[in-house]
Amino acid sequence: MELIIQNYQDTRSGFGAGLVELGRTNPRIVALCADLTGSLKMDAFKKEFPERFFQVGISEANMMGMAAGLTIGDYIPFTGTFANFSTGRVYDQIRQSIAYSGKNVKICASHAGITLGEDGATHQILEDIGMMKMLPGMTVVVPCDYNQTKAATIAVADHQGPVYLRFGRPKVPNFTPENSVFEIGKAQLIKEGKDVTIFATGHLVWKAVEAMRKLREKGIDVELFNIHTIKPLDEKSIMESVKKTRCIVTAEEHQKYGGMGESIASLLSRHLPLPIEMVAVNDRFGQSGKPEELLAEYGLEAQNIVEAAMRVINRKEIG
Amino acid sequence: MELIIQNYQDTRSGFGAGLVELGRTNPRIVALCADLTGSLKMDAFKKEFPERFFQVGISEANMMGMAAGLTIGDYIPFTGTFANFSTGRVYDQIRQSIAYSGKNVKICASHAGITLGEDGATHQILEDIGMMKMLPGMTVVVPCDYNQTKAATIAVADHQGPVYLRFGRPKVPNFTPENSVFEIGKAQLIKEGKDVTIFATGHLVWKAVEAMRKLREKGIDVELFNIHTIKPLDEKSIMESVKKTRCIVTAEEHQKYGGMGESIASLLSRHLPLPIEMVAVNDRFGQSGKPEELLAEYGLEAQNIVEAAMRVINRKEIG
Amino acid sequence: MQNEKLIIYSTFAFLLIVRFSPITTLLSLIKMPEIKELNRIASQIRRDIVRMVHACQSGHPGGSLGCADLFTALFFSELQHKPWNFNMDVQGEDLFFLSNGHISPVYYSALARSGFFPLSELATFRRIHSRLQGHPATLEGLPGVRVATGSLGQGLSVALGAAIAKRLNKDDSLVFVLMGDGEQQEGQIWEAALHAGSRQIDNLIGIIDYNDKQIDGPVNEVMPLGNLRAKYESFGWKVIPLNGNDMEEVVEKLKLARKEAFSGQPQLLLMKTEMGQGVDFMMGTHKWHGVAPNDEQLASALAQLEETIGDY
Amino acid sequence: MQNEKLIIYSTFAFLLIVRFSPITTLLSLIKMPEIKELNRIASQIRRDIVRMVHACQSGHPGGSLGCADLFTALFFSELQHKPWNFNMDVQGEDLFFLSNGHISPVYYSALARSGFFPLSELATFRRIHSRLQGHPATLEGLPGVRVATGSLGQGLSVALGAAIAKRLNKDDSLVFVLMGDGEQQEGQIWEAALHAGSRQIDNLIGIIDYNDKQIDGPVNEVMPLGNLRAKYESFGWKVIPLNGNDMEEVVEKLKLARKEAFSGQPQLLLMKTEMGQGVDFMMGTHKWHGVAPNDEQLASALAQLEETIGDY
Ligand SMILES: Cc1ncc(C[n+]2csc(CCOP(=O)(O)OP(=O)(O)O)c2C)c(N)n1
Ligand SMILES: Cc1ncc(C[n+]2csc(CCOP(=O)(O)OP(=O)(O)O)c2C)c(N)n1
Ligand SMILES: [Mg+2]
Ligand SMILES: [Mg+2]
Repeated sequence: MELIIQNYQDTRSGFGAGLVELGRTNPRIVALCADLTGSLKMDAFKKEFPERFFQVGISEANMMGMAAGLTIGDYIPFTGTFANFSTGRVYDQIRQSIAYSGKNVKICASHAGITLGEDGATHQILEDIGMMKMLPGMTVVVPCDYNQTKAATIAVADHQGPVYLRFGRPKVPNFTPENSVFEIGKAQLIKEGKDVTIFATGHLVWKAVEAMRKLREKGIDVELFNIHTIKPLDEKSIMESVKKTRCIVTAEEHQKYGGMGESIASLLSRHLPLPIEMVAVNDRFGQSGKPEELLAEYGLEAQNIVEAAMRVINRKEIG
Repeated sequence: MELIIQNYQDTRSGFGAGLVELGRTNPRIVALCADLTGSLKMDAFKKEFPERFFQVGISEANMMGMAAGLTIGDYIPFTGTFANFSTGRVYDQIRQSIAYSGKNVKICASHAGITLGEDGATHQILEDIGMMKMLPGMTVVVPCDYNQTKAATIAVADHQGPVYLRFGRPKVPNFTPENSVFEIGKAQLIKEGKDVTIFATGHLVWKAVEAMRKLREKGIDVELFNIHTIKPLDEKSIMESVKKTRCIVTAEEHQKYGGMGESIASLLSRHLPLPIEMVAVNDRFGQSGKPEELLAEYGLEAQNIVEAAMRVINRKEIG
Repeated sequence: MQNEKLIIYSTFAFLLIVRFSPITTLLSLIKMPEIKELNRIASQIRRDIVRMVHACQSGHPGGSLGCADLFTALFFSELQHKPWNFNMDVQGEDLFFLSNGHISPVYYSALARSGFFPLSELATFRRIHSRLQGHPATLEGLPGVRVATGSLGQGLSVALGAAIAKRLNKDDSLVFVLMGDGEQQEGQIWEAALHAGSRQIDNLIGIIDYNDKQIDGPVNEVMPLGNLRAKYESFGWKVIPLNGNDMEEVVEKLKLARKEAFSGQPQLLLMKTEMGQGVDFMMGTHKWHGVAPNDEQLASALAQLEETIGDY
Repeated sequence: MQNEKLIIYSTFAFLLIVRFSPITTLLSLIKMPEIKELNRIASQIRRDIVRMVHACQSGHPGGSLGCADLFTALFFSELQHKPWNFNMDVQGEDLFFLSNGHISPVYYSALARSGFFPLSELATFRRIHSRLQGHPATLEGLPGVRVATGSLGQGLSVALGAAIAKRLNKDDSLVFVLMGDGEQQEGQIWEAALHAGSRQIDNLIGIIDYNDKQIDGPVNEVMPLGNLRAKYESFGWKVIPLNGNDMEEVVEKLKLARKEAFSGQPQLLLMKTEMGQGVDFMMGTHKWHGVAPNDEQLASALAQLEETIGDY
């Protein structure tokens, strides 16, 4: 993959663009929103398909139940609200009415992680991946940029079963190819390498690209994967890579507890225990601030990935 | 510790006994219940301290908020409902009004895991440990039997800050000493050994004792810990043990995803990667059945721990 | 002569009554045999309930017995659907949701006896690997169940979504959903109630099992609901009160709700019932909400419930 | 003579009016100077709001401006508490909770200006490491805040718990909680409302910012609340309607609520406001719910808001 920043865009806009496209191609797509139409970039869908758009007001629990019910009329509902209100606020509703009931609902969650910025900790969910990955039957998708979020939005509509689709608020580098096909469950190899594998997800994929470049300057050859599907985890690709590099850095905008890093640590400990360093939020609530300031404060910058890689390579060498 | 079954009792009754004792010694203890007073064994407290008992009806979200509010009147609230309705139903309420707000609320959760039996999957939460461990500032306690649940109930009242206390429905072996002091955050060494460390929690601690005995017959010397506090994890005791045994079995009545096993795998991968086998529910919803039938169906019996230990020792030896 | 006169007069009187009676009264006259038949089915369903709960020594007989008449009326008279050809996402059929999933015994009995699945399967209730889970579930593929329930407060939202889907599909069949009265304490119910009322979802018929009982005692003590009718009315619903243990009234009020559907409001059947109805020692108390009878109690219960169309 | 007579008559008339006027009317007469002073403070708080939101280019000016009069009345007249000596779990003082945490600017301004923390700290709003988080929080130890809010629907429950604690503590001070009108769509509100009403928690005073606006538009379009007064009444509350942008009425109705406390019902101040009140281009729309003004807009806003007691 050519790693060039095409522009800076918010992943939520990728969702909005994907949704309206879906609306045009598939008359069974419906959308629900809990008083955050603009924030979720669902206006275009709402405008073009008013009869298939359902404003539910500030009642997220009800929205999840309604989405389950709409599948019974053979629709494919996409729910939209902030990631916190898409998961923690409605976990039991998702669990029972959607996941356990096997309903074909796409839970679309914006403003995930600390990069939502100034709104602060109450809105900065860092536990949503952990929650959603624990649900049997749930597919958990965390695309890395605008283009990929758009592609993922379109892809999840074709997948039969509940999906959690996580994206964010700020404008971030858009670097994956336009209109590429999104393969659910397939780890995306961004660059081959031999010294260390970095598994990154979401906004941190680009940070990992930056880290990879810095590491190259130090003579370190990084293998980089975009783990855009956290469940089901692409165990095969992961195992193949780590058999080669024998040490790992994980990078995610999420609590370390319960996150992608833990899933990978669990996988490895059961098959091939190897050193891992995790770049993630270390058991703290978020806070107000600018996205970049917060990434620095919580240790989620490219430099943190670089340091983690150096540490883990060092650990591998000591053995 | 002498490993003798004194009797068979449900851990929730240990909670009930601890709660009423607390009521007698500390006038600031209050209790709230969401229409499950009998199931939670809170009747004794209710009867003896009617003015400090609050029936909230079937409104768990409101109960969590009320508990947060009661701390502001300098009370120590204990909330009581099933584990699912103590976590998944009210995650956002716990997160914001209790954990992030630093409120001294004790969330007491019964009927955790599949051993609640016939009620089936909607009630059998297997993700609660994962949810609660992700919350900064939350202490997660999972005692193993009646005596320990009683002791833990009393101990958490003295701990300043939010606590999640998880216990269960069925009668299980009661084997820890009566009236022993419960030390939050300290892994309980049940037996020293050198070949493999088993970290078990909750109902599976006794299963691990049984497994240990079977393994002894095979000449395998098990070190067994009761991880009754999953957060904060006693990293020191864990690391010391595994440095010696160099392989691990974890056992819990919880999803593998997000559970105690993953926390331990994460810890080890960051410090000393070693083979781990996890005895846990493998990404399935529960179902109706008798507790023992379900433990068999989901692979949570002593025999499963034995097999896991054999496998992991084998892996260690292959190297 | 006198007799002839009498006949003429009484015929005339009869015709007068007929002419000026509301149509529903007439229907109920015509339906008299049906009501009797329905009551016979209800008796059998009640037997099923106590036998199922007894067999696995767990489950919820109280609410199930109280709602046996409603389920009979729904599944043997009111619902327009094809039990023998269950399709999860069917269109053009009435849908029924059970939000208070713990009363699964009455649901399963009604489903089996109306043809959704073999009667013999009732014997597997709450056993491992059964399709008849403790609370209704879809994972095992039990025909008749469209969403899992058990965690309270969620069913009205699901029914609401299904009702909206019907409107989109221009499908003029109806969506029914039964809830508990204790369940009304859950906030999600009021989110859904607000939505249905404010958006005038008038193909949705809610039913509340208004038995004034929940696990810890009378609803009126545990957390009083006050004037529930006024609450729903203030949320934009049309409320129809009824006695849920009078088969004739249940049948009639269900028909009334169908007739009044599509008139701009969701409707609520506020259905007074007696928990444990039909088994004397289970009535007048909340104690039998979720307790199984022992052998002796089973015998006593069965003695009160006529076997009418054959035990499973 | 004529004049004398006039004076006598008019004095007599005045006394008559005084004698038969309700006490509150009289109080409001006496309080006239206070009202003027409060309005001066409110103007300054409005300046603070737009300046804070402008400085960090984020936050929620609309609802904040609409509630500036209420916060002024609460923090400079009604609440009986000790700002200079904040204690999280204090007893014997009135408590205030902000459930619609997004209107933190007005809250922070009122807290700072009434003495909870230094005025200069307002400049740190929404900046990293600030105690003035985007939504009110306790983690950083900001005096005046007793629980984190921001995720909507939770504050009434917390206030209810605090009110019940006061009853247990035999503490006869009051608990106030402000909520949004859009926020009323959250089910948890109705759980708490049911509890407060059914258990007669009469030291609890709820206030709704009834501005008919939420993020996506008018509440009445997004998800109409219908007759909100009837809803609360059906949930057992006493409802007091008022104009929340008339300082005199706000002060008066807060006093009325205090007077009527402890009479067996929780009370709700159903407070009509105008979102954006005081800044012409922010009024009459929902668009300024959560948008920051640019430099030009700030200048225009400040030109409309008199600096009365000094900018921070
Ligand atoms: C969310 C949730 N909270 C608690 C429970 C436990 N529970 C099961 S039934 C019940 C009482 C329900 O009362 P009601 O709706 O009146 O049903 P009835 O007892 O009349 O059958 C409770 C509290 C539950 N199933 N779901
Ligand atoms: C649970 C939850 N859902 C959604 C949001 C996002 N949100 C913040 S403010 C708001 C609108 C609130 O409307 P209202 O209560 O009327 O406040 P106003 O806009 O009048 O200030 C929404 C939807 C939230 N903060 N919490
Ligand atoms: Mg009931
Ligand atoms: Mg509003």
